[in-house]
Amino acid sequence: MTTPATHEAVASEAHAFFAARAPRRERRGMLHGVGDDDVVGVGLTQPDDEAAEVARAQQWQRELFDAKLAWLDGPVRFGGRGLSHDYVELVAGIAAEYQVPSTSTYMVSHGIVAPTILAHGTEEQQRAFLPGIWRGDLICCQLFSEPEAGSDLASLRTTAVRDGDDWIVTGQKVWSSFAHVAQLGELLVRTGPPESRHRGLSVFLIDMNSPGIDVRPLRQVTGSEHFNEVFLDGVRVPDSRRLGPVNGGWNIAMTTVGSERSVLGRAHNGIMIEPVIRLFALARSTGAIDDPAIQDLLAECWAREQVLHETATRLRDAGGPAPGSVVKLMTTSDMEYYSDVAARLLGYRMVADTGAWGTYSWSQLLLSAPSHRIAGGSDEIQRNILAERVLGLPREERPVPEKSA
Amino acid sequence: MTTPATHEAVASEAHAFFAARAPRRERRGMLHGVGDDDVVGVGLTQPDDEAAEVARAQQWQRELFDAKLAWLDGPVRFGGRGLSHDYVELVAGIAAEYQVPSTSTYMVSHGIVAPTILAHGTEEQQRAFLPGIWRGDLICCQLFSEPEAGSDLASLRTTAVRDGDDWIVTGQKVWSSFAHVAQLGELLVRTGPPESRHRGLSVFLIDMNSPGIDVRPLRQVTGSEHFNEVFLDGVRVPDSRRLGPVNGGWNIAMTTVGSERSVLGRAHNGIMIEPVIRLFALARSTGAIDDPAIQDLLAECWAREQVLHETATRLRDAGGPAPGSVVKLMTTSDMEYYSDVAARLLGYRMVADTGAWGTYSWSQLLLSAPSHRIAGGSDEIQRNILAERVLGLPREERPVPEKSA
Amino acid sequence: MDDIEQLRQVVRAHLERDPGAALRGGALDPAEARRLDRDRWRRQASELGLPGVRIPEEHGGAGMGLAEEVAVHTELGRALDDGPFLTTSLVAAALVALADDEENHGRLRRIAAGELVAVPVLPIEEKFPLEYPHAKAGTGGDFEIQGELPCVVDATAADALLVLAEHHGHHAFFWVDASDPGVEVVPLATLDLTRRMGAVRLTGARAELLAEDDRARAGVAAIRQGAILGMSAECVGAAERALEMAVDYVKVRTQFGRPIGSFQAVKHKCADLLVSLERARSALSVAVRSVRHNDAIGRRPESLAGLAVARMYCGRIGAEITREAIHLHGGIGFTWEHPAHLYYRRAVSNRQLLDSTGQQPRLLTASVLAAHGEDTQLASFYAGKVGR
Amino acid sequence: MDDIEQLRQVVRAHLERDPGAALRGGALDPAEARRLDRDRWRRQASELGLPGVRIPEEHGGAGMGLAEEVAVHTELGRALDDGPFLTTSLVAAALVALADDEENHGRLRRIAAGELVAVPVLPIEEKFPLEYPHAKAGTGGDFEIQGELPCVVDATAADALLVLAEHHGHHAFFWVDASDPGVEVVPLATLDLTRRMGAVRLTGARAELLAEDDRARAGVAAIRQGAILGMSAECVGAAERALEMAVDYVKVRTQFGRPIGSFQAVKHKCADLLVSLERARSALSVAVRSVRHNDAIGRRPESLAGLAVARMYCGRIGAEITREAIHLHGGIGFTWEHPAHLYYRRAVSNRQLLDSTGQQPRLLTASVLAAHGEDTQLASFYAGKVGR
Repeated sequence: MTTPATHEAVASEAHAFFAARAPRRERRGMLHGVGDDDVVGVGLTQPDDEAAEVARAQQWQRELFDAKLAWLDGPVRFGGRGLSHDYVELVAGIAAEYQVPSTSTYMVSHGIVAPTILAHGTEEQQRAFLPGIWRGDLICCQLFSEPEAGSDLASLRTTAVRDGDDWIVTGQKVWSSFAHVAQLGELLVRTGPPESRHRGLSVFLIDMNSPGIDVRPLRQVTGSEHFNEVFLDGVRVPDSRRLGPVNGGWNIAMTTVGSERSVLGRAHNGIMIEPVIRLFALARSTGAIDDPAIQDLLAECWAREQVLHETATRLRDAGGPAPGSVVKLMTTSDMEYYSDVAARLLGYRMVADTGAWGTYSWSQLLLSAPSHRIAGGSDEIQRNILAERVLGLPREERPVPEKSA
Repeated sequence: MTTPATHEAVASEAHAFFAARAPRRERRGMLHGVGDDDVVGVGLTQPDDEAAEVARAQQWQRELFDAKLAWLDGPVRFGGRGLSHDYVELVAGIAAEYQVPSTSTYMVSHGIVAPTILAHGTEEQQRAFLPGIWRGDLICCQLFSEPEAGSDLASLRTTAVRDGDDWIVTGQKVWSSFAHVAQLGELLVRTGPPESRHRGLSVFLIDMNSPGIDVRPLRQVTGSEHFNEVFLDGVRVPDSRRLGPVNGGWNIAMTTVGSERSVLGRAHNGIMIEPVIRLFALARSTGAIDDPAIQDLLAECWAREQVLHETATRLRDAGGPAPGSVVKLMTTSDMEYYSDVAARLLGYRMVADTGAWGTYSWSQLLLSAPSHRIAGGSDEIQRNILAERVLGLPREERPVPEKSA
Repeated sequence: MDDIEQLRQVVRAHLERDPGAALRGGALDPAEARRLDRDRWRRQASELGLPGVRIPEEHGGAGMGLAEEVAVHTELGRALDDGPFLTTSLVAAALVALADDEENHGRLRRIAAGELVAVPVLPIEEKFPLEYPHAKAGTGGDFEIQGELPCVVDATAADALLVLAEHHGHHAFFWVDASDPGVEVVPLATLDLTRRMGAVRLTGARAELLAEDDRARAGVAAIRQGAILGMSAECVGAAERALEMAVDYVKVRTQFGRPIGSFQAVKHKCADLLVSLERARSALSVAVRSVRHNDAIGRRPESLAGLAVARMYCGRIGAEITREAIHLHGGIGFTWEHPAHLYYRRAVSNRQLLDSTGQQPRLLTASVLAAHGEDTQLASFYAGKVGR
Repeated sequence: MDDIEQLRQVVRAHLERDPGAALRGGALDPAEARRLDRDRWRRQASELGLPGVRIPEEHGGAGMGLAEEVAVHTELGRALDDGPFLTTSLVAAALVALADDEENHGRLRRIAAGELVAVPVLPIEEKFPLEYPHAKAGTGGDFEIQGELPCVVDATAADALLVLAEHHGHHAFFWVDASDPGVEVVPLATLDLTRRMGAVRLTGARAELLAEDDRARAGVAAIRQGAILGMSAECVGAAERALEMAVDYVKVRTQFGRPIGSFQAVKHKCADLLVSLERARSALSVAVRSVRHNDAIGRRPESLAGLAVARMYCGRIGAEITREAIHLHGGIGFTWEHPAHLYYRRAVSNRQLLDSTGQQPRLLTASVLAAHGEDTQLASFYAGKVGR
């Protein structure tokens, strides 16, 4: 456990682990027509095969955790390995070389909720949840947005009322990914008076199997049911599940939302599956690669991908304000750009599913791209954050006066 | 004077007039390397040859006026010809086929000030100024913006104070095109109390040779001196020069500003000189025309030009609100697009004046394009106008409360 | 209000009373939209005269002009109509150009009455990386056609197919009954959920020869030109309506204590979309004007730079506006239940078809060069394609 | 603060105390900027060690690394410096690569001391539609060079020229004294008013042969790579400063009773420019990293897709940000007196030179294909150019 790790040692350990469990992926290179032609990863699984996929992911996550390869930069006492962040990317890169099961089920759990608990939880809460989340036993979801509180999160109306050692939660949440398979929900609710805005919010880690919770899937424009509406009717939550102080939930929520944005900028985040190399392969398969105008577009795609990953790494290392907002704006712009290039390459091949490999499947990217410009804080909210927090421009005039920020 | 005009008759009359006075322009087609290589027309004449150019323009304008070809859609009693607007475009198109002198000196006079006088002047004022303006004797300028009142025109501070039958004007105006050669200025000043905003403004037609007026040229980024600062120090203006009611100047100013925008969308407005056909010719001369990526860019240029002119005509005929704002936003976007395409075609040829025909001259378009996004109401102001007046979206919250619009 | 605007209002009112699958309220069931509601189509014929807009009055139509037809397409785009007007009106236009005989007159009358749904089977682009079907003489003066078309609009709803096929090395038009045993149509999942498409397999389908050579070419021209104007107009209509919906929404949706439409970022986005919409409208009217001019002088429509402007702009801008309309609707914009995505799907699908091989911009450039008498390599390379 | 950031602060402080022609206040006189202020250049040498940043310490330099040099370029871009660092540092890099002899060591020492202004004379692109000068053997072991270069940066300020010329069908580097009667330099009006350029005509100029073949190639590589990184970094610096100025301005400029920087349209534009700036910074660091990696494995710099990313992005984004900075300054932004246009001019000029024939994107694509072992026609077509 405390033997000094080196990149070489961890790399060869990871290779050995993956090699024993999964066939090595053919180096795709510019192959077109081989394997699964899905371009978009997360949120496109259909209900039919979802249970099986979750089971596969849980099994796989457990093996990773037990081998100490799940949470490389996590504290050792919670089952992590205490290494620096570059080990995470090292192992993720190696995993991508093997045909391992997808762990995108844990995107919210590991990318968003776990970091929040690590930053704001008590030692007891951390011990109670972090190993389970990283071992894969607990799938998490985030319960923040409401129908009337989207960009304006501080106006949310779901309330938690104190009742002895418990809180009683009533209200409605929406756009909650994985809520239909989650065991643990990070819930942001109003514990102050109705007009208290961001000064009257608290965070709870609720058991998604509690009585009074009703999860209803929402069908997206892609046809998949990835988001959910979550109705909470008198749900009882012990005070021990409260994360941070009463009415001190806003800062915690901001940690969560910041992590949510940063996930987008990571390589291997599972949202898009090798989009750029696939575009090159597609252009080769249609012969469009010989068109200089197409070559120019592909170069732009390649450059965007490099620049996105460089920016994510650079801003994370620099530790400045709001790196997630920069990365999110780049990502949503990139997704739109890639889907436009795909459309240009495909022409008439995108309008109907003729069964041709890797053609109609790109329409999923095209259709899902707009949702990324809203989810996790709209493009407009990100620009406000950059203008106000990074550039120091004046805050928006608010008709509802606030006493402090 | 009252004989019924037909398009054919006017066209052949115009041809005869121009043919008698100027050589026919070689049909440029795709010629590169012939003639003047200036790409930008208005505002790029250098002080050295400006006096001569103004004299040429005045002489030419007089001939046009005397031949009743200057103001085709103007009232007959003021020297116009009483025809519909399409005759204006017909004759402008024919003029463009001959090597006639430029009349861009009158851009503000004919495009902006004359329409305002026609819309808001008394019969006496119209009779006093319109024939002179259209005959070319009176060059006009517009005196609206101030250093502290740009986008926010209603905050202007130059004042006119009543003194018997006169007004005494004091203050400073800026960004005034042609002020250094103008005889007549359309002046917007405050006649109400300092905080009266747009309800305390009046318009005067001032003699630019009045004592107390000091015109100082402002050098632009292109190096030309097209705009001016105009200092007014106790300038005496007779009340008979007032256009419209006291404190009723805002509506008049809006007419002026609307005309200003519409000028941009007209073919043959002299701001850019055949930019698209020149880009085609440039691409042919460098061989870039064989590059499909360049062909795609040129197609976009050609389409933009068609669409701009179609839009200007269509919206003018439809008579809806704020056509000038649509046209201005398109134009500034087109200018930027054309200058980007020129830069792409020229590469290293744009960085220094090596004397090669039609290369470095494009840098003038590149450098002047940003000014068009500010002058005549910034892009942002145009978008506000469209959002509020055409789409009916709520007005911007104003910290300075206003009682009425 | 001018005549065209009046016509648009009439069509709009009818479509609001009797909407297609997309706008009936509730979530769209793609399978339902894929079926043609023939009663509704007949109502559009009897109450509105829709299928016969441009069919001459002596053959049961309304005998209107190009501008009217474009106005109808625009309204159908606004309403995301799932009827077969796009395809059927193309067949009608082709039949008028192809053959002036009793048989065809009968077909035109049945089309105008909403009784016959006929669909053209040919690629929109002249240069297309697919083989045309082949025809050979069969028994009794008829022909037999062999071939596969992977994606034909409205094929699943067709009573008859107007097939462009190779015959003795030339293109010829054939009339094929969709119920012929040699015709197999497989419905496809489509990006545009309000536009049905099918793969058509012809295995010795019995066919009647309608026209060859020059006459066939005129029909091809009529169909291509009509398809371009029709899909461009649909994009304009869909974009227009999507922007209206978005503007209406941002006026009432409140966040931070005020309508989101009072935020300058939202206002300016809407203003930019309005400018884009005006561009698309102008592109469409440039195209209409160039077609009219062309009809007068008998030029081939492929040579029309004006058509290329519509193909480039209406599709692209339609997709831009409908996509941003989704964005302006926030979270509900990307739910299945909300129709925002249906507009986007229509606009993107049309964009893809309007420049299905990405060659339009360069063809436009070639045609500009040709019009200026520039015999560069490029102009001559495309000469056969763009004509003059 | 890390070492690089510390170096940047030191350079920035010096340039603020001792600014170039652009930022001394008042309107820029292009003629003044065209003259090199040699005293100032010597002060930059003696007080800051500028010209010798990467010259080894044993030859009088500071012996710093690539990252430090790029940091200096960034600061010089921020300050719109009109000194000859860009060109002189390239010659220094080339001399280190070209010949390890006493003569060159002396040149390096004089460069480091700010006594010798030497300028490279070669096109930035390998494929360039201009002829290289020709060299032939002259008297006494020297050579004579003949040729015309229409546009050479800093040529009007040069003491010496490092000329790449054809010699026996190969490329070779020659050292030419700028005062030689066979050297004629004509100053040019430039888009970038803080970057002097001249047309160079060599009519039998006496020249010393420095290196041929492989060695010359190493020098060419050092110069091209250095020029790309230098101009890219200048763009990042200029854009960074232009955005700062614009943001500062919109915080204080008041219209409609409030700072214009409180309007969401202005805020969001600034935010978008910040995102663009981060893209440009990342493109530069991708390029720096790829060069370092390359130095280790000895690949030719032309094969570096990372350099192409900087060439595409830093120039384009530099131009975008500096143009929008003009816009954000409103009316005063397009007056000659305000420096906003000088940043735009620098960024555009560099953009034009960084991809001077518009081929970078497709070369990047070719190099990606090559790196994936794709022997398509394209990859092999460019094979000679992009190497591996």
